[in-house]
Order: sequence, then C-alpha cells, then structure tokens
Amino acid sequence: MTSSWFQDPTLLAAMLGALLPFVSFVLIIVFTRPYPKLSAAISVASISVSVVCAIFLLSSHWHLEQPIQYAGKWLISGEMYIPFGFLLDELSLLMLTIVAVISFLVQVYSLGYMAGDPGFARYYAFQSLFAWAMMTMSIAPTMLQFYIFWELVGLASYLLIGFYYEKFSASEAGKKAFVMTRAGDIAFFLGLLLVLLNFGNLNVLDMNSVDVTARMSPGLITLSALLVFGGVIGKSAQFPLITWLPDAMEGPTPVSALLHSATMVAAGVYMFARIFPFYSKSASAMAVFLAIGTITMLLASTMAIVTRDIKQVWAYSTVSQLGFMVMGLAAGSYFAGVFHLTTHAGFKALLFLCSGVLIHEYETNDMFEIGKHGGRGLKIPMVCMTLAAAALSGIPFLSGYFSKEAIMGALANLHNPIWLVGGLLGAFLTAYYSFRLIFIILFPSKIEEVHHTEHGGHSAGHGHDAHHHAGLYWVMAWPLIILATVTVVLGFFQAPLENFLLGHHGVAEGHGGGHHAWLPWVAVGLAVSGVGLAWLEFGRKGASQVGFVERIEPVRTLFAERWYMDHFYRLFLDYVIYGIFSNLFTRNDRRVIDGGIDGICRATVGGGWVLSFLQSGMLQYNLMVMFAVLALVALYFFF
Amino acid sequence: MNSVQSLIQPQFLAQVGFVGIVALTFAGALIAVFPRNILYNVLGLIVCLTGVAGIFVYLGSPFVALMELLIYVGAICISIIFAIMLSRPLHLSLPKRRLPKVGLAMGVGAVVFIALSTIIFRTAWEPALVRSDDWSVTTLGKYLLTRYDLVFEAISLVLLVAILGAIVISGYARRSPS
Amino acid sequence: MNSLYTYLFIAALLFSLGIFGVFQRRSLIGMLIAIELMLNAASINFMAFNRFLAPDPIVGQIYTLFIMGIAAAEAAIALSIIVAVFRRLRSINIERAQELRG
Amino acid sequence: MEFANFPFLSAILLSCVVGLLVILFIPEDRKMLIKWVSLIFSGLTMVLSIYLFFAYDKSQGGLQFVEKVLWVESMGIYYFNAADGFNLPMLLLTGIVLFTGTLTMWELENRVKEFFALTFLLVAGVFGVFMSMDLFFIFVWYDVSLFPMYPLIAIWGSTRKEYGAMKLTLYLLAGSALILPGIIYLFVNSGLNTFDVVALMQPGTFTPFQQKFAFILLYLGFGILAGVWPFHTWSPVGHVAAPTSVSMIHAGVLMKLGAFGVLRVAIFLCPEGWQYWAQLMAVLATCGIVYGAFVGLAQTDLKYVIGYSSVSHMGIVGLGLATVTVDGLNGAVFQMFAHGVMTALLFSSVGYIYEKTHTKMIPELGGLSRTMPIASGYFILAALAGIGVPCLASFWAELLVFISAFKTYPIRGALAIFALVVGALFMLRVVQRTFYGEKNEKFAHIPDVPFGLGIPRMILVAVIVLFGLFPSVMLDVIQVASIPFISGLP
Repeated sequence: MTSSWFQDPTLLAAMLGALLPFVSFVLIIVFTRPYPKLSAAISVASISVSVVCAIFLLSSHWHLEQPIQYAGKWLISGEMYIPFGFLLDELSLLMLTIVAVISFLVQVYSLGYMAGDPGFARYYAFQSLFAWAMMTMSIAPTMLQFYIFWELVGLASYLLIGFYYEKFSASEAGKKAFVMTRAGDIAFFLGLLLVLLNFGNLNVLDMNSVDVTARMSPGLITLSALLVFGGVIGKSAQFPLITWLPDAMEGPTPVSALLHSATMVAAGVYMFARIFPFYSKSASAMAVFLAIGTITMLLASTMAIVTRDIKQVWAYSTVSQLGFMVMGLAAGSYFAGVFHLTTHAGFKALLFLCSGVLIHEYETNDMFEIGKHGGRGLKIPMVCMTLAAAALSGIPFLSGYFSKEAIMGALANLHNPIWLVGGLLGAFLTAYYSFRLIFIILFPSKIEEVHHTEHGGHSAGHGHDAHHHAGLYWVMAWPLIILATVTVVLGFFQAPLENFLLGHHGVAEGHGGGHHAWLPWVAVGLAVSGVGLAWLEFGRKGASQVGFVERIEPVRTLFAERWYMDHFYRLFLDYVIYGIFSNLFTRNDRRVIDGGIDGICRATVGGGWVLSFLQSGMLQYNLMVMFAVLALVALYFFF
Repeated sequence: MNSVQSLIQPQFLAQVGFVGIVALTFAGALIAVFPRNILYNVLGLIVCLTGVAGIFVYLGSPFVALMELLIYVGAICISIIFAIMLSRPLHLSLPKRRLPKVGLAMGVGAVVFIALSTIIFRTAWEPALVRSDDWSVTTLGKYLLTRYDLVFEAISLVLLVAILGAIVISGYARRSPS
Repeated sequence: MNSLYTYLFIAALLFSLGIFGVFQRRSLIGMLIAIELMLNAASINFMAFNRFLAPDPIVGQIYTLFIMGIAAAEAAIALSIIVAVFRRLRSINIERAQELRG
Repeated sequence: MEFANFPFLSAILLSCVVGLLVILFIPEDRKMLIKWVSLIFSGLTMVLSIYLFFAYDKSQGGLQFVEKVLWVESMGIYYFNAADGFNLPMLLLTGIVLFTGTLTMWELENRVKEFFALTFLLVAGVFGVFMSMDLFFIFVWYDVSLFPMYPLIAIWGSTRKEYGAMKLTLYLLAGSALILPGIIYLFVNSGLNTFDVVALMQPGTFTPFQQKFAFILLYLGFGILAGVWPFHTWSPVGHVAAPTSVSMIHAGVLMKLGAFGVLRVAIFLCPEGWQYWAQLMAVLATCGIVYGAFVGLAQTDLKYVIGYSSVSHMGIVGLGLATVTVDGLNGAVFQMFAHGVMTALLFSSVGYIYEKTHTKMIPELGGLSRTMPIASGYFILAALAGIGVPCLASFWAELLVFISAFKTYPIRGALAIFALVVGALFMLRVVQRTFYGEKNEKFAHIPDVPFGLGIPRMILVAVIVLFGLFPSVMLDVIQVASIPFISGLP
C-alpha cells in the first residue's frame, strides 16, 4: 500500500479528501488560532480539496464493478486486527460527496454568518474536525472504524453545538447531545462486540455477506441488530432519544444546517443503510425499526406544529424525516431510504441556511417576530425556503416528492397497511407545519415599519457598514442558490441514482409488490391539503394565525412539552442517577467505606488508649508484673 | 548433764547464735518492710543489716561483715536518715495502705519466693573440685588491686559519678521552680 | 547451719520480703529500703556460694564488696532523686509520680 | 548496537539519585538553580526512557538491557534490572510525567529544595519498581516510593492535607504489610533460595494452593495502591490534598505502581492463582468502574472529580488484568500508560486553575473558557480523553479491555461499558460548570497559561494524541511481552 499510494489516483484522492480536514484542524488549533481569517482560509481550502476529490471519486467510479477497499494496519492486539482504510462503493461514494458538498457550502456560508465572532478560528477548527470525522466515517471499511469516527462525529458536534458556550443552554444542549447519543452508542458498541465475538469480523462487506447467517444464530443476529440500531436511535434521534436534537439548535445556525441535514444525524440512517443487508437478515428487528421510525416521525411532527421557534420547526422536521427514512429502509427499500437521505440533505441544509439568514438579519428565532419585522423582504432566502419547504412537503417535481414517493411505495408493499397510513399522516403533518412557518413569515398579521431590502437592510443592530454587509450577504446567498438548484433538479436523477446504487449490489430490493398507481395521487393530495389547511389558518388575509391544535390547550401543551419526554429524562436523571445511584454511592463512600476505615483507625487509637492504662507510669505495678512474669518463667522452666 | 554439756559445746552455741542472728535479720527485715512510719523502717533496716553482717561472719568472712556494718549501717542508712530529714516526709500525713495493693504485693512476693525456692531445691549444687582455703584479707587486698583492679577502678568511678550526680540532681532541683 | 541450702533459703526469703516491700510501700524511701534488703539477699547468696562451692574463696567476698559499692552509689543517686521529686511534688508518694504515663 | 552493554536502566535510576544528591548540595536559597538542576536531571531520565522505549528490539522480545549482579548470596538477592514489553511503557510514562511535573512546579516558591529532593526520591523508587526483576528490590523500591508521599502532601498540599497524607500513608503501608508476607511466603515455599523473578516464575515452582494463597495477598496489597474498589478512598483524598505535580506523579504514576505490582509480582509468579481469582478481580474492577463514575457525578471539588475518575479508570485496568487474555493485558498496560498521561494533564490544568483562582470548587468557578482558553483547552482535551473519545490514547486501551471483558464476562463487561455514559455525563458536567457559561468577572484578570508553563501540558497533549492516532507504536511493544506470557500459561 505504501509503495503505490502515489500512483493510485483513487487512493490518493480518498486519502487527501478524508485527511486534509484533519490537517487543517491541527494547523488551526496549534498555530493559527489567533488569526481568524487565515484559519478560515485553511479550513475552506482543505474542504474544497475534499469536494474536488469526492466528486472526482464519484465520477471516476460511476460505473463501479467491484467495491474498492484499501486497508492498512492500525492496531494489532493478539488475534485482533484493527485496520484503518477506505471502502469505496456506491453508497460510501455518494455519502462522501454529500458530506463534502454540504460541508463546503456550510463553511462558505459561515464566512458570512460567523463573521466577527470571537471564536471564528475555533469555529473553523471544529468544522474541519467534523468534516474529517464524517468523511472518514463514510468511507470506513470496517464497522469498528465506523464506530470510532462515529464517536468523533459525536465529539465534533458536541463542540459545535456548544459553540456559544457562554450561554448555559448551549453548553447544556451540547452535553445533552453527547450524553444521549453516547447512550445509544453503548448499545451500538455492545452490538458490534456481539458480532465481533460471534462472527469474528467487522468488515462491512463481510457483515453484509451471507456468511453471517452461517455463523450466527437468528436470535443472535436479531439481538445484535437491535443493539447496533441503538446507535441509530441515538445519533438520528429516534424515538426514545429524540429530545437532544431540538435542543441542539442552540448551536450557530450553519452548524444546525450541517449537523441536521446531511451529516451527523443522517449518520444514523447512513449506518442503517451501510449494513442494510445485515439488518435485513432479521425480520423481527426490521419490524421493530419500522415501528420506531413511525413513532418518531409522528411524534416529531406533532411537536413541530406548535413551536414558534423557526429552527425548532426544522429540527423536529429533521427528526421526523429521519424517522421517515428509517421507515423506508425498514420497509425493505434500500434505495428509497438512501434516496430520501440524499434529497433531504439538500433541502434541509437549504432550509437551515435560509433560516440562518433570517435569524442573522433579525436576531430572533421567533417566526412571528421575523414575519412582523418583514422577513419576506429578503427575497432570495424566502424563495429558497419556500422551495425547500415545498420539497419537504412532497410537492410534485421537487426532489422531496420523488424520494417520498419511493418510500411510500415501499410502505405500500408491506402487508400491514398501518405503516402506510402512518406515513401518509406524517406527510400531511409535514406539509402543514412547513407551510405554517412559511405563511407566518410571508403573511404576518401586521408588519412593522422597518423594511429590509434585499441588499442589506442595514438593521440598526448590525455594526457592519453597508458594503461589507452586502458582501457577506452574497457569501451567504450563493450556497442557498446552489442548494436550491440541487433541490429542484435532484429529483429527476432518481433513475441514474437507482442504477448506480443498486447496480451491482446483492441488495435484496423489495420490488415484489404491485405498482400502486393511486399512491402518488393520495400522497400529493394529502400534502396539498396540508398546505391548504396551513393557508386557511395562517396564510389568507385575516387568518387567525392560530393552528387547529393550538386551540386545544392540553394537546398544545403536550406537544410543546415534547410529550413530556424531557421531563421524564430530567426526572430519571435527578431521581435515579443523581438521587439514587450517585447519592447512594457517595454516602456509601463517606459513611461505609471511609467510616469503616475511620472506625478501624479509631478502634486502633482507642485500643492504644485502653492499653495505655497498663502503662500507667506506676512504677510498682510495672515492677510487679515484671517480677511475677520472671518468677512464672522460672517456675515453668524448673518444674 | 550430757545434755547440758552438749549445750555449752561450741558447736551448739554456734547454732544457737546462728538461729539468733537469722531471727534478728528477719525481725529487722519485717520492721523494715511493714510499719508505716518511715523512721521505724530505717531502724529495722539497720537491725536487719546487722543480722546480715552476722550471717557473713558465719559464712567465714569477718572482714566483709565489718564492711557491711561500716558501709551499710554506717553510711547508707545514715544517708537515708538524712534524706528523710531533708524531704521532711515525717511532717506529712502517713500514706494510707491499700489492701488490694498489699495483697497483690504479697502474692507476687510469694510467687517469687516459691520460684526461688524451687530453683534452689531443684538445682544440683556441685562444689568445685579443687578449692583453696586462703581466706586472708591480704589476699583479698591483693586480688582487688591485681586481678580485679579494673572492676575496682570502675566501682570507684561509679561512686564518684554517683556522688556528683546526686549533687547535681538535688542542686538542679533546688534551682528549678517548685 | 552448715548447709548451702539454709543460706540460699534465708536469702530467698529476704529477697521476697524485699520484693514485697518494694511493691507495697507508697513512699520512695520505703522502696529504697526494700531494695537494700534485696541487694543484701544477693550478697548472702554470693557469700554462700563462696563458702560452699567456689574454688577460690576470695571472689565471692570481692563481689559482695562490689555490691556494697554499687549499693552506696545507688543509694546516693536514689536519695538525691527522692529529694528532687519531693521538691517538685511536695510528696514522696510514688503513686503521684506518674508524668511518664502514656 | 554498540551501546548494548551500557546500563541504561541503572543510568535512569542513577540520574534520579544523582539529581537528588546534587539538589541536596545546593544552598536552599538558590531556587532557580535547584529548579534548573531538577529540570536537567528529569529531562535526562525522560530522554533515556524514550530512548529505551524505541531501542527495545521488538523482533527479539523477552528481557533486554539486562543488568544482573549478585548482591546477597546467602539469600539469593540480585540487583537485577531488565526491560520488557510490560515495563517499557511504564518507564516512558514515568519519565514523561516526572519531566512535565517538574516543569509544572516551576513557580513553586515554598521550600523548593526539599520539594524537588523528595520528588526525585519518590521517582527513583518508582523507576526501581518498574525496572527491577528481583522481588526483594521490588519491595524495597516500593517502600522507597511510598515514604516521600507523606511529607510531599503534608507540607505542600492543601485541603485537609494532614488527613489526606495520613490516610494515604496508612493505606499504602497496610498494602505493603500484605505484600511483604506474600513475598516471604513465596520465597520460603519456592525452595530455590532466590528472589529472582525470572527464576521463580518457572512453571511448577509453586503448588496451586500456594499460588492462590500468595496471589490474594499480593493482589490486595498492590491493589490498594492501584485503587481497587473498595480500597480506593485514599486516592481521591490524597489527590485532592497533594500539590499539583505530586498529584500528577501520584495519580499518573504511583497508582500504576500498584497495578504493575499486581502484574509483575502477583500475576507473573502465581498464574494459577490469577486464573482462580480472576472472577473476583473482575467483580471488584467492575464495581470500581461503575462506582467511581457515579460518585464522581456527585462531587463539587474539581480534584475530587478527577480522583474518582481515576478510580473508575483504574477499574478498567483491573478489568483488563482480570480477563486473562492477551487483549486484556494489552489493554490494561496501555490503559495504565494512557491514564497516567491523561490524569497528569488533568491535574496540571487544575493545578494552574487552582493556583490562579484559589478555588477548585466547581460552583465557584465557571466561564473560565473566556479568560483562559488555553488552560481550559488542555483540561477539556484531557477530559475528552477520559471519556474515551476515539483517537485519543485511552480509547484504544478501553476498547481492548472492553472487548476482552465482554468476551470473558459478558454481564460485567456490559455493566462497565454502561458506566461510560455516566463517565461522559460527569466529565462533561464538570467541563460545562467550570469552563462554560458567562464570563466570570471575578477571574477576568487572570492571565492564560504562558508559553513556558504550557510546555509540559503541550508534551502531554502530544503524547495523548500521538498514541491515540498511532496506537500500534505502543501496542507492538506490549504485545511482545503479553503474547508469550499468555501462551505460556498452564
């Protein structure tokens, strides 16, 4: 490997693409931290190279015969061999490209968004770290390497979410994200260990091969699949561990865009897809995943329809779309899930970046406030956001429409119609809450005077001069335009992508069922009715701008409080972890262990005190004992 | 007549004298130990030591007996009396006796006595094969200054140091605040 | 009267009396007196061994003389200590001299 | 290698001893000179230990750099030093921690001479234990390393220092009171009349019963120093009380001494006892891991938090040793090294913070990141290493230990893995409360770590990251010892 890595352009590109961001991370942290501009330049340059490499790899391997695998020794311990390497197949190439492109766009966008922030250099360092971890994870050849970089992704997102560490809520959110995903990762790790110990290998391709069934019993496969899925639950914020994700909105908006569109949270779904054949060997596990996905999607949608925070809406929508992807994958359609992952990456990044512009401009997260201050004045973001929301809702001929249809089709193929019903309900809710937000901003009930022009409504709050500001605006706008284009166009590449992804794979694709001609109509109908309901309640003139859910107070509270999941976790943490274990153990430490030791010490001192009475300083008694003992010894020897 | 004859035989007289001396010794010892008045004790000690001197005569060494009288009775007892007068314990109330302590002391004394007697009677004492019978004081003096001169010097030194020490201790105590 | 045992026995009795005296007395001078008794018991033993067993009858006498010398030294020291203790404690009661207790 | 016969190991020991002597002959008020001298000698030991680490011939394996001189013939005591895969990481660790610890205490003003003299004495003992292959010398060096802890903590410490010092000393002496009978028992029962570890570890020297008996004595004796639950309470108290560099050496190196003693003496000499008691070891280790994490959650003193995290991490070492596998041993030794470096970094960062803010109570701190970003950066990195973030040294160690533990004891292994979540929770909680949050005006004037004081921390960070990225550098060395040892087990 070492001899030929210069000659082999594929390997060179993979190494450059994956490792350059790390180099830039180290450079920034160690050397250029005091120079924000230079740091940003390094970071953006390295990610640009990564994008070029990724696109080069994708295009040069568009007709891939065999997965390409490189591995070198990372660690050998006893019989355990942990390689470090790259696996280039269709899925990883696609993911690599998505990650590189999104990271690149976000970093460019951040040049404007984060300008003037005191932690500018630090921000780019973390961005680079994140890009490195995510890209290396995408092309990991073994699940162990996957896990390692998966953890690093968690770390980078912890740092990014808690970027505004001076805000208590931000650091709290970062901590919450890390710990909750960690909880899922433990299950992931245990699952991997089960596979490693029973199967003896964690190579992705081997795990996906049929060998697994030969070496592991079905029960064991189900158990390990469920455990490994714990990682997905944590990372992709699936059902029991949903709540960290909305909180993670405390990070800078570009970070939200990066984390929640294509990269960190999608990593869970990517992992699902990565070892999809392994999962699909256990039907019962797949059923569980389907249920989790559905529950997640519905729960998150309900939360999204009551919140006022613009980023929260997109966060819930991310959760719900992730649930949707999991549904698609769990329904057996490998392509549908991955395709939705791809399209979602585009439009969700777009949504966040657009919201970022608004938030940056008006310095508030509240959608009513933004609308009131004339959010619709910002043309490019608003157009892009509407476009993306339409894609999210599954309005025809945008990218989201195609991928959603694919998933719906997969769901319709299942025997139990409940999943399809769930999916359709989700689609309706999605359309409703997306357009609720759009309409609230576009058609506020009253508009305040300050109008922001396209070029820079130099709002009083901003200290930048107009020219500078305009430049920044365009730096932020270009990524939007690119992403919007992608959103519009990507849907039409369904067929090539499908060919590419499924081309040579042995992936069993659930095309068995009949074609459901009625399905697109129903789905689109529901989406449109969702939009219509939103129009009725928020869009039309004189609308009350109060949603139908919000009229019922208990339900609204339930949704707004996230079904009391956070309360549950809080109580769990306070009473069980802190209250019972931590407190109990601490008391045990102080009282029982230390008390015991101190007791022994006191007993020793006390014993000395008691014995000191013997040594009373009374000469006569001492002598008496001495002589008595001597005499007795004499008696002993002479009798 | 025979019995009277035998009564005045030197052998018999010696025996009577021996018993008398032993009795004197123990009487003195008891007086030295039991009464609570310290002056009686000293007088008892004097009596006892005189008895011991007598025993030394019976053991064939009038010189040592004389020394005993001279050093013990003449010097040590007198110095004890001096100490008594210096520390004036006579003025103080006599310390009371505590019965358990006396009992305990008696017990230990008895145990020691039994142990010693056991040792005495269990040991087979064997005299040396060749024994000289030169008891003269001259030889004693020669020995002291020849074979045992080192010990003699050491004893002298010890005495000197003891006297100095006694002076220092009692003098130091006088200077120290009381 | 001419047996070794008689003398040893007398010495043992005297020694035990000395021990008894040392233990039961509460005044330092009383103890000192009892110690003198014990020393004399030892002297008697030496003289007796000298008389009945020793190859050279001078050695025992010399030992006895040494004991006397030592006793004199001891008495001098002891008495001075007694005087010092008395000055300090206003008593020669041995049970009050306990400053070394643990 | 023309240097092959140069006594490198003795040179390390000597440089400590000579350093000690030289310091003793410098007048007390020449503080800078004393510091420079100790820096030079500690640097010398570090360079030597690094050289040894890389000069060790991995293809050949076994004992290298052997120095063996008969010392007391009638008792079979040898001055016997050697390096193998187990003690090389420890020597390297000690060298690094000593050097960085010396630099960390650069601003010490109070009784400088005694401080550095005692430190060198302590470290000489530590080096001695690590390199010695003779039971007698191991015990002697072990006690040499225990003694200076008492004055070091009682004089330069803080927060109940007398109590901490006394507790620590009593515990450790209690440990050595168990070790000595164990060693004597083995010596007497071997019938070989030698203290030579290599001779004693020949299979068949001891009957299984003897091994079981001696093992438990030695395990508990050394285990006390390794912070084995429930004999761990001396360690948080001691860490808290000790001054910065002593905490570094103490938590970083001294606790490893215990674990290393278990490995070198108990496990080497009584392998059957090891296998017999492994279940118990695993239980205690798991208790330690879980317990340390939970108790750490409830602490409000920064140093207590680190102290309990040490208990937890040393539990991982214990768990690795309890698995009786190559991976477990590798992981345990690697963890000793990684944890040593990591804790040293944690303590040195806390030391700086404490020195400047005069508090280490978490509720009183907060927002330090804004005033001292570099200092907080070091702490956060070390905390992340403690959580087990990948590509930092401890991750690999924990990975290996957990894999082998899960293989051998699934339930206990899983429990220990779950403790990772709690560990993450409490470390991040500390980081959040201490460094994040509003800028604290109280500490606004405090300068950040200057470059000079940053050097030791940079070295530690570099070690953590380098061994995290290239773990095989370390593992290849450890393996050379662990594979033959495990395959040679009866």
